[in-house]
Amino acid sequence: MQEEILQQGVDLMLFGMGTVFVFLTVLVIATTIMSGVVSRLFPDAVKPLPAAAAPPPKAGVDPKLQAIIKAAIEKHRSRHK
Amino acid sequence: MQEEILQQGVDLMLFGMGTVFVFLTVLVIATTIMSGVVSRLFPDAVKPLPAAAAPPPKAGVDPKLQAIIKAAIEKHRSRHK
Amino acid sequence: MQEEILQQGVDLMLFGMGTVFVFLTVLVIATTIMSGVVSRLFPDAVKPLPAAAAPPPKAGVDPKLQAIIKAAIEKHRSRHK
Amino acid sequence: MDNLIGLWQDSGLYLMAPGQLVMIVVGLLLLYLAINKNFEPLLLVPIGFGGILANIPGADLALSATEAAISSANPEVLSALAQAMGLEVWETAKDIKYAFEHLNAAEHGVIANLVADMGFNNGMLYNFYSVAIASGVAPLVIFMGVGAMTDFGPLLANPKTLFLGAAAQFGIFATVLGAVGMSYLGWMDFSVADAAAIGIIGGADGPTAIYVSSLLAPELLGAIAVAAYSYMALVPLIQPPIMRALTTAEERKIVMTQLRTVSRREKITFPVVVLILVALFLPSAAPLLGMFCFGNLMKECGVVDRLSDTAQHALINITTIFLGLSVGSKLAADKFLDPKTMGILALGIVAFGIGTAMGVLMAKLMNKFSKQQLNPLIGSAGVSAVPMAARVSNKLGLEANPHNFLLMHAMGPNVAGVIGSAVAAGVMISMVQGMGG
Amino acid sequence: MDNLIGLWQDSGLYLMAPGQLVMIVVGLLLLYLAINKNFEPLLLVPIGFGGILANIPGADLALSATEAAISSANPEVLSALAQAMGLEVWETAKDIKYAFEHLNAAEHGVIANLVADMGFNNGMLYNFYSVAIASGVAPLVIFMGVGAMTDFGPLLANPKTLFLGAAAQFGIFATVLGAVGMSYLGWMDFSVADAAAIGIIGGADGPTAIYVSSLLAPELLGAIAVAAYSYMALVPLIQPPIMRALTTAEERKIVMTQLRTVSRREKITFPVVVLILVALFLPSAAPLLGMFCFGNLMKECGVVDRLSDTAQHALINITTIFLGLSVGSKLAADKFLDPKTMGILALGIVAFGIGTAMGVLMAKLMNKFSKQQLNPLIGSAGVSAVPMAARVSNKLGLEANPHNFLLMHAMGPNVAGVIGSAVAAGVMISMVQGMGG
Amino acid sequence: MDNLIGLWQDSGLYLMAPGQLVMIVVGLLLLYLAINKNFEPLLLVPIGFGGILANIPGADLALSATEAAISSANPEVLSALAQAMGLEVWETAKDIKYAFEHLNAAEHGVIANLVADMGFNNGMLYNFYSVAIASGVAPLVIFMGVGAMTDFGPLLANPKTLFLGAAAQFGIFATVLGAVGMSYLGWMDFSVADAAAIGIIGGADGPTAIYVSSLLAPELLGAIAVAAYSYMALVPLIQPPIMRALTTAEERKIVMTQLRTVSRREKITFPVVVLILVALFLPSAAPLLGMFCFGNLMKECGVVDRLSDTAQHALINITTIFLGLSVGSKLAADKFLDPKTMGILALGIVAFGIGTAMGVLMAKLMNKFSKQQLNPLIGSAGVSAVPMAARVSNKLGLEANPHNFLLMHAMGPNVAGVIGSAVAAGVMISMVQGMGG
Ligand code: NA
Ligand code: NA
Ligand code: NA
Repeated sequence: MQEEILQQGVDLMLFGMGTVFVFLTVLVIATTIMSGVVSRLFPDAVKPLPAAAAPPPKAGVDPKLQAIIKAAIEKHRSRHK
Repeated sequence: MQEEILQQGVDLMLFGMGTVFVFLTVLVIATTIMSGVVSRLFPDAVKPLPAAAAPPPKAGVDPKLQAIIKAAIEKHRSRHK
Repeated sequence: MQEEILQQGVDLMLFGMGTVFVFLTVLVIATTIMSGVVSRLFPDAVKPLPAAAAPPPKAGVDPKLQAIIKAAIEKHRSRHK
Repeated sequence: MDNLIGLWQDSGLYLMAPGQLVMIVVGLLLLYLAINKNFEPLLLVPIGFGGILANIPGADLALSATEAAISSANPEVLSALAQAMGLEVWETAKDIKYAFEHLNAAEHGVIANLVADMGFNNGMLYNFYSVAIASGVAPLVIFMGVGAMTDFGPLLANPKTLFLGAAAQFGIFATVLGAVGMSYLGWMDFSVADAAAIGIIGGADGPTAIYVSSLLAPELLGAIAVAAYSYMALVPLIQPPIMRALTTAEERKIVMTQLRTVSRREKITFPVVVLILVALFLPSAAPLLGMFCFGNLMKECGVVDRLSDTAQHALINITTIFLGLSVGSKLAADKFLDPKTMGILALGIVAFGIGTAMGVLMAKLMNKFSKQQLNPLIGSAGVSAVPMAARVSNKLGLEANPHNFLLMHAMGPNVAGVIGSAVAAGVMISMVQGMGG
Repeated sequence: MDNLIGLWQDSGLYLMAPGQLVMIVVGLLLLYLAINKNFEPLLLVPIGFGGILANIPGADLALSATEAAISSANPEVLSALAQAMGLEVWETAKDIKYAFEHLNAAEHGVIANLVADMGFNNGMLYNFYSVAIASGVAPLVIFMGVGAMTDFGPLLANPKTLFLGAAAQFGIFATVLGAVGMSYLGWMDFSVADAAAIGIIGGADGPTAIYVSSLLAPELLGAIAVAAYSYMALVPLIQPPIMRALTTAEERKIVMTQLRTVSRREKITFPVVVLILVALFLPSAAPLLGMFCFGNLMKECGVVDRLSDTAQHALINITTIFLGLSVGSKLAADKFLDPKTMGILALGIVAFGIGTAMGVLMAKLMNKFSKQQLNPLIGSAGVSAVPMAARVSNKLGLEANPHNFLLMHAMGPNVAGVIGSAVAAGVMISMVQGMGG
Repeated sequence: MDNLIGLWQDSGLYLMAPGQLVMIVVGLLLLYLAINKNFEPLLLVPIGFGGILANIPGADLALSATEAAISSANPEVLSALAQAMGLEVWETAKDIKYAFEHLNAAEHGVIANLVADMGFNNGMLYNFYSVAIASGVAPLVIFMGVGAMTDFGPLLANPKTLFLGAAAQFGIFATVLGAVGMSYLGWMDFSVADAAAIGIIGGADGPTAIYVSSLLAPELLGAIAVAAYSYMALVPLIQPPIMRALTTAEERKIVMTQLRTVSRREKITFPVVVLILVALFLPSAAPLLGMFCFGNLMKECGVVDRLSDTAQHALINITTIFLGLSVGSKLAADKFLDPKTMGILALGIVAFGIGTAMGVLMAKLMNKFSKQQLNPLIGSAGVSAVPMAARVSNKLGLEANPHNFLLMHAMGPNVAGVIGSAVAAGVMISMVQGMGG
């Protein structure tokens, strides 16, 4: 019994750690292939997400105004989410 | 058995379609009466919903400013809802 | 039976009302002690909540602008919450 | 042709019992009051709508599968049920229903399996009620949300106002006595559990009332909830005459000193103090006050704003929708159209009145023993009905003295009343269960 | 070494059945259509993903504890099950599954206890399905949210367009007839309940279709939901040829008079009127139309905006996530890869076509009897598929006459189609259950 | 007078066991750490509060109806239970509890019916635990929300960092070995299932730890969750000394090349790739990784933003509230005040330390085989604890070289660690269940 639990623990470690490494290695390979395929076959087919590429505020806008709007929205956000 | 299912299908169609038509006809009548009663008995008793009748932005406001606020809120909305 | 229910009602009233008074009295005492301890041991250790102490809008901001922003946010809020 | 007759016999017009018609009208009335008169619409719109749904003849939305099987009045179904219950002699579906209600849990399970095999399902509203109310979760979650919306600042600035909240709870216990008195006199047939559940209307606190009723008197829940929310909406009509009758113009003009600022630390510590006192002295109030304090701690601690925000918005709103529909399921004609309902409505308004009066009188009594004078108008806010009762205090204060703003002062007893009602609820649940009620 | 073999024998590659592989590809296809082609993504992303999860070999996510025990193919487990069922002769796990499906509710309980003792649990998706769909709650909550998002203004301005919504429901019933016809001819093995559930695809209304299928034909639910949402996404391809074929260029150019303004009171009253009519004439449609009207009343009454907002956002979104994953659980290979699925897909598109045609023809018929001319292009919107079908009407109208904006006119029949489908659903559920189906 | 004695005997002060008092203090300590020291407040506020509620004497909030009946110590109730269990000889309530725990599912059902008839109910927190955790749903829903908040961009830009996430999982398995070693030496009495559940603390991932514990060692769940969240909060104290000890100043100064931009298509495809690999190779990780990938796909696909938003806000917040309270229910004195808890706390910190070390060492090893040099400080981020561990890497990087911004580089191993832990969880659940543990 005492021996058995130790054996089980060693098994868990060996097979567990092994699986983690094998799975993540497969994932590295698969991801690399995927990235290669996607960037070759569909280069820039889709533009980056609008959220990620929110246009920078137009130049020429009064910075004070911007700050006010930002503060108002921050305050609003802090209350409502 | 084979005959029965056909019969049941025909029944479903006749009574089903009949019910749909009768019910919606009754609803046309009831709606027409309701609209008549409401508009005669309570004409404009209640103003249209505020949301539906949001006041147009006051004249004289800088349109650029309006555009900025709108954009800020759009952005905010797209993130938070 | 009839007598018993009356007795039970009286018991409920006496012990119930008594418990309410005793508990809230203990709470008055505990709260007073707590407030004393907190204000003596940790005076202003923590600043009031930002929300509670939202900075007043900076002086010099165009009041019309403020009104517009407020209206925009009000409208937004009424739609989204 | 058979099919046409079947359709007609399935239609509401053919099946409608007079009681159901009356209850549909009652549901429409609740909707009217909620929408046009602004009677606690957040609850009364779902309750009224649910009440109409519960009374649609033939739809059985508020019935369990077994109740639906019994109400089907199908002779084969009924004999199968009677046989499964070992009922040798029976005449009507009512006999079977009566027998069913006296089975134990294991036997209920057997019958539930039987009706499932016969193809009956629980109605939609029955399911909502089981999940939201019978489990106790919905009132508790709403109480958590209310806690997250409550500011104990005014109470902490003037803790003595807790006594006003305590006094106003006399409305609850006087009503309990009234209800058992009615039973004693033979006017009504309220058990002591019923009396406790009816009394809690005087707490002027919806979720507390629903929680207590669901435990002590589920069959009265519909009437109790409707009474509680209706009278809360009527606070601006019920309270002023009582407040005027019990105060002099001079008293109403008393100007109270401005409340001190309460620090954030005090606000954070308060719900924890309440929780500890509950743990030490009043375990029976732990579910209600525990969730209330949890909500308040989330609000005040400042580090879990996203949870606090959800408790105040999405979660409480979702729960309110299902709580309201579930309460509506208890407006089925056979439960609501009962002389007891009239008794409940009568006792409920008395409860509000007595609570209001005791709050005002307590304020006057405290003035005799303290230099710091209270305006007795804030005593009436002790019944809860947050924030309506505090607004009524403020309004009457302004009438007496146009510079006398009582709103913040009245918020103290107002939230104290919430705590007081929850304490009363805990005591009553514990005592009634001890009485075998 | 044993452990390594065990890991390999536990891996998906070893256990994968061809059907599961096909279904994973189907799930990927649904994701592709949803994400890249914008096919009703709110539903098809969760459905597609859930479908893949349901077909992961060895994970048993879509199986109940008992099904997992049976599919474990462990001889000891199987004998224990067979013994508990009193099965003396059996060969494969399939026999045991067959026997299990024919047990009654009490026996199911016994088996559930047994497999719990053996350590089997319900899969994640099975739990989602039980809570969200088998209980009926998810489609109803979504219908409530849809009600809270629906504007009946255009319908109230021109109530006659309800007839267009009625006519388009012929697609449902013609399909029912088609399905029983296939059974009659021996092509398929659809019961009348199956036929009714398939027909409802023609209602072009997702939650209604899922609700009806969950009651009448749960094993077809996956195919029916996929067909319903896919064809809704294909409305801009399916409808135009039919609409053009049945109308002349002149008819398509008909300009409709501008809709009158509808007062707030009318909009508040309308859902209550529908509810009362349901109560009087069509109790079987009470769950669907009741929740729909409740959502709409919350929106229009203006006093419970926070509830209406939650019904339109947090609540419907949460429900959609679990509904979608739950529908996905019905895309298990053994249920979906069946000739019936082909039949369902074929019948579904016919249903959409017939519904479209009948809507258009009804508009032309009404023009014969009325001075106020309808543009027959708005008839096709009667199939529902809100708001896609109305947009199609508008687009074809603009093609015929660049100044002819039909969008608002088409919204009337569009929402009428939702009511019509719910009525049809109620009738069919009631009739099929009466037929013992 | 009897009543007064009854009230006193019902009060917390009279009933309080020393263990409960200690646990209430522990709960207050957790609240203090969460609120004043910002220790993972989103979880530790609800857990601490729930822990206090669970230890309110006499309130029985964390007990099932049966446990409440047993703990009532009412002799009549106990004899009824003993009789129903067929227990002929017994002395204390403890004997009955022991016997109850060894009944099978069918017998549990019988006892549940019996205690229901005697008027006992499940406690509030027990219900929360059953619905939220015992069913497995809450950790999975939180994992979905975390997926919807995770950006795999940095990982996709440098997929090799997945190896760092893999290496750091050695903390998990070393701890498993430590736990079984303690059992072997007779210091503790951990089963192999306990050891696996304890090891997962080293995953530094709350929902994964709770999910695994709920399946493998429910009675240790409270201690495991508290250890996991506390040590995550302590990452800025635990990791830096280890990181400094294992790296030279030169290594810490290594500047990494800027990450390439990752296209939207890659981000959409990645969760699908992970899902497919799980389906092919690791079905046992399907619930955790499936929900995680589903959340991430909803975020990235861009067509279901309203679902993604709800998964990131309302849904995850609601679930967190109930998950936290439910975990608190496992802080009952008899479960938490056990030598095992000390063992768990000791093993947990070792797990974090070993994970950190292995991540750093793996980075150094990779540098030996690759031209593209990694700063070994990002290796420690492989333990997960998102985003705390990545911030620690960044901070130490800036200390060594003020122009060396490692944050984005460390996000790669950081999210890789989440995947790694979920894989480890899947393997362990599958293997332990196979061992009959
Ligand atoms: Na009160
Ligand atoms: Na339709
Ligand atoms: Na990890």
